[in-house]
This record gives sequence, structure tokens and C-alpha cells, in this order.
Amino acid sequence: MGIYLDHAATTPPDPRVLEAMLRHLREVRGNPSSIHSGGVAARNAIEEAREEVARLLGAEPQEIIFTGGGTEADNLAVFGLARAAGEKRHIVAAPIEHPAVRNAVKHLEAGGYEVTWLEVDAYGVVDPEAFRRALRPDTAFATVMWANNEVGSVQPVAELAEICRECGVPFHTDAVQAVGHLPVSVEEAPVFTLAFSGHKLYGPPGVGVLYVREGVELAPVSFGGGQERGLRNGTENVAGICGLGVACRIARAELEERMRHERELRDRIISGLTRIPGVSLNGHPERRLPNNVHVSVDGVEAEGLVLVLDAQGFAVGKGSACSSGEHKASPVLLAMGLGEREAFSAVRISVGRENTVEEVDRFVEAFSGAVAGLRELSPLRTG
Amino acid sequence: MGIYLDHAATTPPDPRVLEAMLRHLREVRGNPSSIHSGGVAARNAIEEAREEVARLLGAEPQEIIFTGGGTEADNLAVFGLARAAGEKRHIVAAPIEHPAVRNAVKHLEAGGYEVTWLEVDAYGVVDPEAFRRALRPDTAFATVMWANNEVGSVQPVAELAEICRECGVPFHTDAVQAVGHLPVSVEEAPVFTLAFSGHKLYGPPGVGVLYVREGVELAPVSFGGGQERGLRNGTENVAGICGLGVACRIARAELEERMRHERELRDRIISGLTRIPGVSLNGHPERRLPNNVHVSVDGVEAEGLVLVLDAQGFAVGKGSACSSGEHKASPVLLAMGLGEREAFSAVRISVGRENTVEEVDRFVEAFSGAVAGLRELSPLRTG
Amino acid sequence: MYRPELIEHLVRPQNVGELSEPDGFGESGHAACGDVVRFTVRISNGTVAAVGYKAYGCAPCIAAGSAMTELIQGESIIRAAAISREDLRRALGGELPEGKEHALTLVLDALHRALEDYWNREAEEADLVEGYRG
Amino acid sequence: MYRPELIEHLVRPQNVGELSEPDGFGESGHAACGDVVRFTVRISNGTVAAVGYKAYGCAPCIAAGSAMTELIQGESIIRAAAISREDLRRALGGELPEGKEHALTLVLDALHRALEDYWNREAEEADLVEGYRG
Ligand SMILES: Cc1ncc(COP(=O)(O)O)c(C=O)c1O
Ligand SMILES: Cc1ncc(COP(=O)(O)O)c(C=O)c1O
Ligand code: FES
Ligand code: FES
Repeated sequence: MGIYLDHAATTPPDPRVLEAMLRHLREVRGNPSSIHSGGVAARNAIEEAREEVARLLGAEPQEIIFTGGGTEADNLAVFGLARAAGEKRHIVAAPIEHPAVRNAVKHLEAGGYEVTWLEVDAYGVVDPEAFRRALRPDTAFATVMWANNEVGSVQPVAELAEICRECGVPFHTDAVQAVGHLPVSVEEAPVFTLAFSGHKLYGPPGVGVLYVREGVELAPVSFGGGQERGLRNGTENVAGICGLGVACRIARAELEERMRHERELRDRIISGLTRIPGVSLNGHPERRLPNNVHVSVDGVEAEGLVLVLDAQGFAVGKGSACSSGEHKASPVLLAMGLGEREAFSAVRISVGRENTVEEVDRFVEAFSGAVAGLRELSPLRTG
Repeated sequence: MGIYLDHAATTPPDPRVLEAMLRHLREVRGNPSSIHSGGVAARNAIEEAREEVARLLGAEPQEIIFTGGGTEADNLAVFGLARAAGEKRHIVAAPIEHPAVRNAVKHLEAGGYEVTWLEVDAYGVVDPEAFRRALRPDTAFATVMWANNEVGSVQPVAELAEICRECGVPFHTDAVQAVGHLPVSVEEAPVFTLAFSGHKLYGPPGVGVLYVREGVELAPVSFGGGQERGLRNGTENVAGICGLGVACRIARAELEERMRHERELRDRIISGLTRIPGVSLNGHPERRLPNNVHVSVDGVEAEGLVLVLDAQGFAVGKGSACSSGEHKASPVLLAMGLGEREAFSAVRISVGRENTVEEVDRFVEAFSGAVAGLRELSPLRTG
Repeated sequence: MYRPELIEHLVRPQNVGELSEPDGFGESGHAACGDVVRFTVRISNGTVAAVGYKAYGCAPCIAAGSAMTELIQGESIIRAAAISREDLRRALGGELPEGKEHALTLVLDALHRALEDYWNREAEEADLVEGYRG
Repeated sequence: MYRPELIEHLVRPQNVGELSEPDGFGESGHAACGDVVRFTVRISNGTVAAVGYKAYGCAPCIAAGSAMTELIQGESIIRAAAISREDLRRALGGELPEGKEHALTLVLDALHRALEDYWNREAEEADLVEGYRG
């Protein structure tokens, strides 16, 4: 197996997570809605996991809703808050949101909502004062992500949430990239709702969370057996939920060490890559995810670079994982003021628990070689 | 571990399914949207699973949409068909639908759709002629489940779908209880959409399928990265999807043997239980799921019976798994003409692959004893 | 969902049955849920000498009836009548699931009716003896 | 996503570079995607004696350029010019993903321009030799 440097796209599940999942898949027999002891065991396992998740966020267990993924959690927040807001039909959103939020908001916009798309600075960061000015009496909700999945910039979410609380506007944050990688506390950031996804913090795929602050009203967007307080209907993915509980427990216990390790590798990569002429870092130099490196490589298109590195055993990402199949410049990078060509030349390297200093050093060397090779190929530089 | 007779609520995953899931969880590193080889491997694994699923249904791979569960698939069909139907605002539905369909249709009804709730006979079966009469030029879609999750009656879905095709009305069927337990073919039943759920056919929890016939238009109900043709957004649950592929492959290979085995056990239980005075079978005597036994026990409330059996090591279900937490008579049983008391006295026994003749014989004996004990307790019989 | 103490009472209910010629008979039914509990008691020297119960209904209802028979057995009528909702709840291991608390109401009510029945009979007997008619 | 043949051309592109004083020079760019391919060819005795290519763009574009150099190397100009979209596709292992087919167009176009350039120069030279001016 090669060297995996694409943790922002998905993280391999922690072996302890797998073990917990497997235990449930093998041993627990029963639908959590069933009243026999197998059902009760399944129900209890879910409630234990809910406590672990709550603990990681500084929340109460009853504020945790398990969903089928990060996108589902984001969609539930966006549509649930909008529909619960009645006559209010104005939304404030950042242009750098993940498609799970951005496209949901756009769907509302197409349906008649008025949306104020905030500006971001060259680092992709929202200005709290501009944010405050955008809020209106008829604002149904505002949403700004905790940390960006492409360039890794961390937003001043605690401040934004506080502004919203003062103004009485519901505030949602997409914390999919942040939870398990940064301290995320709903005590410190008075958000109304917060979404994250299991497979981004060494948890299982196919399970996510929406934190819903006590007292916040969400209109249901799915219908069925009434699971998760009627907000996420359907038989619970017990094994996945238990795995996520374990992932959250581990994240809480190991967060500091994880961050220290990731920062070390990240900074090593940043300094190695930016030494190559024409390679520049995107996103905020300090206020960024501990595991994220995002660079534009002058004169090289990202796709070829990613594939050449892949052939050498290094897995990195181009653009955003979710739309990387298409040849479209990322709206995030465009919003930050990058040109199309810079956007197409962007590569994302995201480190993880299991990476080593030696691996990232080898990576920097390979990267340098691959860039040189592709530049030699380019008709643009050596006309 | 006791004897599990609640397979209609959820099935324990087949060991071969677990093996496939585990292989992916351990070995595949990459988001299916990523272009490096880990991502490509994940993508390929999904497409292989899609082929297995298609093969089981007699469908084409591109007609298969992976979702986060059966409820999600049902919701997608109901809302997707309704929104794609434009001005048409009439719906035809059976009153015996699972809440995943029933509550979604009720939500539309509350929003202004007109719904014709069909009648069912004493077995819970829809009459095709009445169904035909219910269809109108402004019918957005009609929906009748393949087989009922409580009483096990199988509907004449092929006939209903054919009527819809003649009339040009989209037809959805919830086949969650049928797929993997009965032959289900979209060639023989010209349905527009068909939903099922992994954890009901020895597959993984948290993954479902919506079959969408080529050319059928569905409006999206979730928004994000555009996965699953934009119909189910969010990073795919690769391990779950692969597990489901394996479950479908196994179901196709072993369906006949599975049905033969289940029918034998089912019939043994039916004849054993109905020999007890005051115990009567609900649902259709012949056209029923091979694994389903559903009885009302005169003079006994189901909850106590289920728990007494559980204490003796037998896991069975009361009412419908999805609402069994509440003390409300099942709408399915009421629609079939049962009284409240008969409804509350209903117990569902659903056998599976791993059950043996010896187990079900022991169960019949335990059941008989538990009923006798509870009846002795009852003030209603020996006034 | 239910505590082990409750399950134990459900699976092995105590004092099931109906005393023949009881000193007190009490029955209570809950219209909404259709559950019914019946107590028969024998009183001697002001204490509960024997008790029988029958129940039709949900698990907490059956279990609470059984738990109640154990709580009152051998107690003075006064103390039996004073057994609280909380005592009964505790005997079942604690809190009942939401929406199941009325099982306790039902059982308390049925017992109170049985004790009342005894008092009424006593009063009647006293009347007969004293030949008093108000 | 991409076939191994394509990846191979991407990772080890053949005939990279620019011939000095080429007999033909052709470049093509796709406005929408910004990709550019450039061919330089040396022709001797009516066959492609040498070819150099450069490319900026997506992976199929880079790989198709490389594959094309191998296909035309040593071929007569006529046969080089006749290489089809399908030939090129085949050399890359088959179908390209949806939306990537224009990489083939780009490469074919750039080659045709290089060959045209050669023909034009030849024609010009012939003119010069024959002293003919139309
Ligand atoms: C007939 C039927 N439809 C839909 C569902 C919902 O499936 P899931 O719980 O997997 O979302 C179920 C199972 O609970 C069912 O039995
Ligand atoms: C910031 C952000 N939000 C939302 C999502 C969506 O999560 P999922 O793909 O698990 O649905 C992702 C990941 O793809 C993400 O990075
Ligand atoms: S449900 Fe009413 S007392 Fe049992
Ligand atoms: S994307 Fe246009 S040729 Fe590569």
C-alpha cells in the first residue's frame, strides 16, 4: 500500500473503530426499535455512542442526531432551519461552503429565498463585521463552515455564532473537516446546529451527526418510523453509530497529540513545497486545519500531477473531493480571487495519524520531481 | 445467544457480507470521488456492487441508486416522483404501507396533495380493479408495497404496475421485505421505482437501494457533491455498498433454497401456534412472505408475551418494528378490520436462514407455555 | 427499555390469582389503553393476610401488579394504602419509559378500590351489628 | 477512471520536447478548458523522422500527445495524417471518461496543423525554387 495523504477526502477507519463495529455486526441481533433484549442491546449501544459524541462536542446526548452522513446532516440543518423559520425567507451563507451546504442553499434560492452570499478575503475567510451587516430581521438562518475542506482555512465561527445569538438568528456550521482535528465545542461557539461526518475522523463511512441545540426547532425533512426524534427516519445503522462513538472517544483522548503530529508533518510539507519555484500556499497561513496543505503549482495542471504522484505511490487530492470528477474551477478558489489556471493547478495534501516524517520527506521529493517533469512538458513555459 | 426469530425487523449480516465489508474498511483507502488509485478502487468496488444488485432485480446497473437505507429510498421515490410530476397533485396509496412511505405520503397530503387511500381486504391485500378505478389523469404517482412488513401478505404488484403502465401513471413499490426473500424482478413487474434495504436481506445496516427505471424522472431531494447521479449526495458508504452487493449475489444464488427452508419453518410455526385455542393467523394464508408468521392471541397483550418469550431466549416482534415503542394500534391491522384488542395482541415471528426445525419446535412449546401463563393472569377470561 | 426488576416481575409474577371470598375486591381499567388490574385481599387483624392479583395489559402493568402484592403482603391496611407511586416505581427498578406511568396509576387505583371495598364491607357489617341505619 | 495505457503515457510520456528547426510546427488550444498541445516534426522522404511534443492540460491531453508521437513515428505523412480519433483512443486503452473526448480533438488538431505547416513550407519552397508567384 502506498502513502496516503488524502485524509481530507476520507480517513481510513481506526482499527479500534473497526473492532467495535465488527463486534456489533457479529453479536448484536435486533432492531433498536424492537423490545426484546437484542433490540434493547442495540438501543443501549446507540445511546452510549450518543454520549461519546456529545462529550466530544461539549453537548448533551439528547442534542445529538445520528444521520447517514455529513451531507445528510448539512441538508437537514439547511432545510430544517429554513422550513422552521416560517415567513422568513432570507439566508446568509459563505460562498466557500461545501456543496452539501452550498447546493442546498442554492436550491432554496431557486425556490424564492433571497441569499446574501458573503465575501471572503484572499485566505477564504469571512469578515465578522460584514457578516453582522448581512443579518436582517427576516433572516431565516445563517451558515458558515467551521473549516474549509479545500484550502483548510478556519473561520471565526465562535464569533459569528455569538453575533447570530445576539441578533436572534439561527446559525449552522458545517464542521465536517474540523471535528476530530481541532477543538470543537458548542459551549464556546453558540451555534444552533453543527454537522460532521464519521469517515473524516477515522470513523465509519455512512454515518454522520447533526448537533441540534436544545430548544432549536427543526422541521423534519424525512418521514418514516420516527427514529432520531423524527429527524432521521429509518432503522439506525447501529454498527456505524457505535463505530462513530468510538472514533469520538479516541478523538477526545488523542486530539492534542494528533494535532501536534499533524501540524509537524503539515509544516514540513509546506516548507518543502513552497521552496519549489512557482508553488504557493493557498488558504490562511496560520489559522488552518492542522492536517491541510493546499498549493497552486504554476504551469502544471493538478490532474496530471495527482496521477503522476499516484503512480509513485502517493495519494493526494485535487480540488475538492466531491466534485473532482469534473473539469470546473472550484468556486471556493474563485471566491478567494484565484484565477482559473491557478485553481486548476491546485493540489491538496492532507496528512493523518499514520503518516511519518520520513514519508512526508519522500513525498516532498517526489512532488518536486513530478512538477519538474510536467513543466518540462509544458508548452506554456518554454515557448 | 438465544434464538432469533425477528428477521423482519433486521437480519444479522451474512459472514460473507462482513468479510467483504471488512476487506474494504481495512484495505481500500480513498474517497470514490478521488482520482488516485485508492479512489478508483473504491469507485470500481461500488460499480461492481451495482452490477450485483442490478442482476438480482433483473435491472441495468445504471438504474440502481444507492441510498442510506430503505426509508431514504422510499422517501426519495415518493418526493422525487411527486415533485417531478409538476401540476399533478393526486396520489394513490395503500393504507398498509410502511411509515417510510405512509408518512411521506401523509406529509404531501398535509401540503395539499389529494390522496386516495385504497381499501384492503381482510388479508391486507389491495384489489387491482379498485386500484385501477382510483387512478386519474392528475395522479402524480401510485404506490403499493410488494409485501407487508407486519402481516406478510404479498400484493399483486406485477398486476398493479402493469395497470399503471397502461394508464401512464408512475408506480413505486416498497420491496424492503421482499427482496432477498421472494423472486423480485423489474422485468416481470413494470414498476417505475422500487426500494429495498440492506439489513433486511443479511446485508449491512445503513445502506439501501432505489431502483429507478431508465427514463423515469425523479426530482432530487438532497443536495451536495452530486453522487449517485445527484439523487443521493454525500460520500458513498463504500464498505456498506460492497456488503450489499455480496448480500445480493448470495440472495440470487441461494434464493430458492432459502425460500424452501423458510417456508418449512414458517408452516411448522403456523400449524403449531394455531393449534393453541384463541390464536389466529393474520395476513394471507398462502400469498405471504416465506418467513413471516403473524398471529393474534386472544386475551393476551403482545408486549408481555414478547418479553416473557425473550426471557426464555426467543426474540420475536410485536406489531411493526418501527413503531413498537408506542402504545398505538397498528394502522395496518386496523385497515384489515381487526379490533384494537386483536391488534394489541399481535405477535410477529419471522424466521431466517440460520433457524432450525428443532429451534422452531422449541419455540412453539415456549409460546404455548407463555400464553397459558399470561392468560392465567388475565382478569378478562376468568372473571 | 425496562429494568431487570420489572422484567423479573413480568416473567415470574407473584400472587397471581383471585382469592375466593375475599374481604376486599378492587378493579381498575384504563379506558384509553384497555388495561385492567384486579386485586382481591384478605384482611386479618388489620393487616393484609393474603392478596391475589390479575392483570391484562402492558408489561409495566402486569409487573406493577405483582410488585404491589409483594409490597402489601403482611402490611397494615394503613401502610398498604399509603404505598406511593414512588415506592412502586422503585420496586420496578426506577423510572418507567415515557407514556407508561399510567400503569402505576392503574395498579394504585385498583388496590385502593380493594381496600375501600374492605372498609365499606366493614362499615356495613358494623351497621348490621349495631342495627344502625342512617 | 483512466486505463493503464493512458496512465503509462502520462507517467512516462514519449518524445517530449521541441525539435529545433522543425519541418512542421503545430499548436492547438481549447478555449474552454485552457489546454494546449504542440507538435514539432521533422520529415524526411515523406515520412515522420522525428517528432517532439509538449502539452499543458488534463491527463488525457498529455497522454494522447505522447501516444500520438508513437503512432506517427516513422510513418508516411499520409498515414500520419490519417490517424483517426479511434486509433488514438485505442492507443489509450479505450473510451475516455465523459467530457474528456476533446483531448483527442485537441491532439489531432495540433498534429494536423504541424503537418499542414510542413506542407505549406514545402509549397512555399517549391514556389521559391520554381520562382512561381501566383
Ligand atoms: C416494508 C418496509 N419498508 C421500509 C422499511 C424501512 O427500512 P429502513 O428501516 O432500513 O430504513 C422497512 C423496515 O423497517 C420495511 O419493513
Ligand atoms: C466540509 C465538508 N462538508 C460536508 C461534507 C460531506 O460529507 P459526506 O461526504 O460524508 O456526506 C464534506 C466531505 O465530503 C466536507 O469536507
Ligand atoms: S398501557 Fe396503560 S397501563 Fe399499560
Ligand atoms: S480538459 Fe480539455 S483537453 Fe484536457
